[in-house]
Amino acid sequence: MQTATILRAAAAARDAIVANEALIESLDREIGDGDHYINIRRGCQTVVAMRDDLAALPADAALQKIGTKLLSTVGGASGPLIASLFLAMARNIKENGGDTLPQIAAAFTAGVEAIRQRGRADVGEKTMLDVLVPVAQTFSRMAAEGCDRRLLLETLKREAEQGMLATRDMIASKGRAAFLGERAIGHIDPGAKSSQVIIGAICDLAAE
Amino acid sequence: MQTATILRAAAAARDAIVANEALIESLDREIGDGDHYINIRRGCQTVVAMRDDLAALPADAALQKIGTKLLSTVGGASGPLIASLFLAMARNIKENGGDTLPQIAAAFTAGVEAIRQRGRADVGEKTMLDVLVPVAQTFSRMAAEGCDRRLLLETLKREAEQGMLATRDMIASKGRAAFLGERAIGHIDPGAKSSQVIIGAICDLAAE
Amino acid sequence: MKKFINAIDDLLAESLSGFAGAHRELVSLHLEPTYITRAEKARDKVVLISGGGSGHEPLHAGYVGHGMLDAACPGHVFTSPTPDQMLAAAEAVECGRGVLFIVKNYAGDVMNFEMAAEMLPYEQATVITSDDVAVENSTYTTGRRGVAGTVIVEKCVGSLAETGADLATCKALGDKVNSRTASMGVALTSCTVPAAGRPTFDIAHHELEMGVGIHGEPGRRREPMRQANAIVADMIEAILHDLKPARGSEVLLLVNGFTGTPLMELYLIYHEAARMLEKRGLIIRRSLVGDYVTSLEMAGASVTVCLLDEEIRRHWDAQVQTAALRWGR
Amino acid sequence: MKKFINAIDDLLAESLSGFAGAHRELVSLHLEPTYITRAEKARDKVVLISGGGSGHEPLHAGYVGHGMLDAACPGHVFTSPTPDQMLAAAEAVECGRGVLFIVKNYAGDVMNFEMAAEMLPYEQATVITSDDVAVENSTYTTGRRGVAGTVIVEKCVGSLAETGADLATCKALGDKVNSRTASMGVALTSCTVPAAGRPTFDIAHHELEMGVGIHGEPGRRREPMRQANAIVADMIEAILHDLKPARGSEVLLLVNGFTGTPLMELYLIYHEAARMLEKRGLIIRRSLVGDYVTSLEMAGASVTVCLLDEEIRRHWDAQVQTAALRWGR
Ligand SMILES: Nc1ncnc2c1ncn2[C@@H]1O[C@H](COP(=O)(O)OP(=O)(O)O)[C@@H](O)[C@H]1O
Ligand SMILES: Nc1ncnc2c1ncn2[C@@H]1O[C@H](COP(=O)(O)OP(=O)(O)O)[C@@H](O)[C@H]1O
Ligand SMILES: [Mg+2]
Ligand SMILES: [Mg+2]
Ligand SMILES: [Mg+2]
Ligand SMILES: [Mg+2]
Repeated sequence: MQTATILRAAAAARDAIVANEALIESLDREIGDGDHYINIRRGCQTVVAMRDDLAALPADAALQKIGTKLLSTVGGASGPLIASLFLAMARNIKENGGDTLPQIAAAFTAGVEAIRQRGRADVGEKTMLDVLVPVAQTFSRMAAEGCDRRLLLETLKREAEQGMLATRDMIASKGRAAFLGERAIGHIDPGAKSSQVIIGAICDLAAE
Repeated sequence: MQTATILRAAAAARDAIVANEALIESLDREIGDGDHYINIRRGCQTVVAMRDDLAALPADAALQKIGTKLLSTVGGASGPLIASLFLAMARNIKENGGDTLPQIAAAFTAGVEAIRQRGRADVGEKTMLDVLVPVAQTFSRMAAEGCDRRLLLETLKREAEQGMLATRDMIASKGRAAFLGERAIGHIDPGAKSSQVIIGAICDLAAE
Repeated sequence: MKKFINAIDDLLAESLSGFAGAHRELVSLHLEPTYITRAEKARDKVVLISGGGSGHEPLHAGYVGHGMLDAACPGHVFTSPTPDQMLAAAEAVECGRGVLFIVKNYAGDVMNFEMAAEMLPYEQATVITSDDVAVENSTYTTGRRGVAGTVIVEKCVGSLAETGADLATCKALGDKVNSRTASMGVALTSCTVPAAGRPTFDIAHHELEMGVGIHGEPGRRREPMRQANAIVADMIEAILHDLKPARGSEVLLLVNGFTGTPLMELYLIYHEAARMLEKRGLIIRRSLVGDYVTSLEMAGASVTVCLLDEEIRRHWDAQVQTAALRWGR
Repeated sequence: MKKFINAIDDLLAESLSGFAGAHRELVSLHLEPTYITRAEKARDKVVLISGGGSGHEPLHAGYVGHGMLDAACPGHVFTSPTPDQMLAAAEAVECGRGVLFIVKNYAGDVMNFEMAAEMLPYEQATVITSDDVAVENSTYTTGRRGVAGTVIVEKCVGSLAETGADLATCKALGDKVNSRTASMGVALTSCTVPAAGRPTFDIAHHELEMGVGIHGEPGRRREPMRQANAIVADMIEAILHDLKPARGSEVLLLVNGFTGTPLMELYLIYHEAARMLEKRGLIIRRSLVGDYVTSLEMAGASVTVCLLDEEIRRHWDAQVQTAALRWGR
């Protein structure tokens, strides 16, 4: 994985988040406290703004720098979670490399695992993990099978959407929505939505 | 003047004020603080509620009792002013009697004079005095001339209306509206309105 | 109208009894007529009694206690109290040195306290507060409205009275502080008098009322909503135009919330006001930020500047033990 | 959205600088990263550090000072602060006896303080406050929200820390106070996150949100607006159902305003709550009424009951010198 790719992905993610402002914001207003869009946008903008400091670095060092920076800029629940993802990916690539698709899938999986650890959460609790976990699993499997790139990207995109939609009917047991019990049902989780939007944007970018 | 008449007048005044709630209240909201209707209604209800304690008393004693009671129940700017009117009328009737029309007119004039003293105000300052002063003057003059009762009542009612309407185009130099300068223009003074309503109601009662 | 009340006629009594219960150690509530005194009656001092319509809490009851008021007379919402309350309060607290009434300059308050003063069997004087510069004196004869600056008057005179100063001296300090204090308020939303049941004024989402009174009375003008720094600049402008302080003057800066404006915004207003005062060469020696003279649920705030001198500053700093102001010792 | 702000991105910094300026004698503001410390660094004690999203002022910065917190870390509005703030604050105030974090129970606050704790080079412990009984534990796994009761925890542990108690003892008292404290809130209007620019929730004129969170999170249910005594009865019911106090228990009663509700109404709520608690045979030994843990401009209030014992009462009474709580000595 090239640092240039990471930077292009960050820009794509930022654009996609901004394009979905209204929806993401209203979701966190419905079952959260209304700041998720702002937090995620702040995160994306921060990364995009780091372009020059990162350009020259190898991918693992860039990811490390991004994770540390996100940890001190995003805040909220999503801050430490997303930061953990980047820091774990950096560590994994540093150790196992990040050039081949299976290596990248493994790094992403390690990042998602770090979110599970930090959030003490898992699939089915109405969080971003309902998007990230299935995507990571499918990514690893298909990368190992060495499948067609286009098919891979389409599948991941679909996985992300399904995971996001699945949160609608869940009762949350983690995050702010957990305080709502039954009342959270019928609302998509904002973190799941933002994760799906970003994954979708990156898949589109990679498909170009 | 009979105490029974005073009590009937109080009941008529109460009904007339309640019938004009919306208008009187909105006037004080526009150029005051919105409580004039409540204050005046509280005053009327207080007097009506005193019926049994007053019934047996002579007019001057009744007016004295009413004035004292109003002083401790109405509050605001209108409280001490209206109380002063009753207390001065009581004093005047005690000294000069209150049986003939000229005596009653003199007592009322003394009451209005007491309001002028207490409020350090006069005609043209956009207050209840723009209704009370001309009414008192006309009352005294016509009572002295010994004119026709119907004509007297009609004239006083008209005077009250003209005085009330005249306040619309005035800049206030007394009371809360005085703080508005130019902005008070175009609004009728709430105290002038409530005074006119009460005088109108009493004239109608007396005309029956 | 959306309020935590039971029956409108019980609002005042229930609220006062809650106040008295929550501050047992500081105050006692008396009913029929209604007034609040210190839990412990002071001795051998001029007693300070204030009062006014309710709806401005913590004014005045919240300032009853050592170092400030001896008694407060609350009227109905936005309606001045009546002479019988003031007479009963005076009788309860007077202790041989006379009574000082502190009265905000509104016709109703002035006349009711005036009638009480006429009936009072004690030596008596009155300080009338009139710090609201929204009202330009010239246009009429009754002077300006008394607003947030009243708290500074009550605090300083309260401190002086504790030292045993006589009535004339207390009255003189009150007049001095009032003459050195200027306030300007702005409203973003209206207030609703419970008994009226609807907003006192309508104000559009993009408008503000510059110079609003603490009863929701109209101010200098209705304006388009702007950034905080532009709004505060106009307030400071009006205040300094009135006070005309010399460069290097020491001031007390009070940013007062009317209720609906969050503390976070009040501190932002303080930040802007302080910046502007310092740019004019003034030295901010004392500060107070919070809801001290409110207007029911109104969103908005006022800025008050008091020109300090050694005496005023000393009395401001002196110990005070009330429900709403507490420091020192 | 109608607020006293300039640029949304400057709101926090400008408001904090106003806060620091208005309370120079009590606190110092540090930027990049942002945190507030006492003006005078404490010595030889466990240091208390709290923090959370902004918009709840005076929480937490208003409680920095002698007898309470050593430092506070404010995040963006309703967004928990970040570990670098907590680390910098700890480094600035730590004095050899360790660091106690006091954290309201929200995923974001918990995770950010947790990461800071993992990186902290000092002995460290964390008290998590979770007094909001609107949230019934059973239905999920993360426990309840921390709301107004947090002030009682910070006050009592703050007092204990001044006595030189060690970290474990301070943490134990914090957990004890939290376990003996229960709160319930109700909203009459929504709040508006400045960066979002629109109300967090819609609520009709005839509705109230029973059990609302201090971020405007939905509560137990949307209900028709009712009289104060009926609303307060439900709040007290929920609180006592949770605390199950024995008759004759001594309690601290805190009636907390979210901002938009006038003090007059808060005292009326206190009056109702006190009546109901006394009817249940409880003894109200201590009281606090005012805006202590707010929710931007939201109109509404919460009732908090803390079961006192000799230790908690002593630490509640102990001297405190902060911007928002000040008594004793
Ligand atoms: N324990 C957790 N594990 C995984 N994800 C979580 C957890 N808690 C919250 N989240 C995610 O974070 C999102 C909320 O993020 P955000 O609004 O930025 O923070 P906050 O809830 O502190 O305001 C939720 O929608 C959810 O997807
Ligand atoms: N100095 C005065 N002299 C005569 N009338 C006055 C004076 N001040 C006020 N008023 C009258 O009182 C009315 C307002 O009464 P009210 O609303 O009950 O008291 P407040 O102004 O204290 O709220 C005004 O409309 C005016 O007519
Ligand atoms: Mg959120
Ligand atoms: Mg009025
Ligand atoms: Mg009034
Ligand atoms: Mg948040």
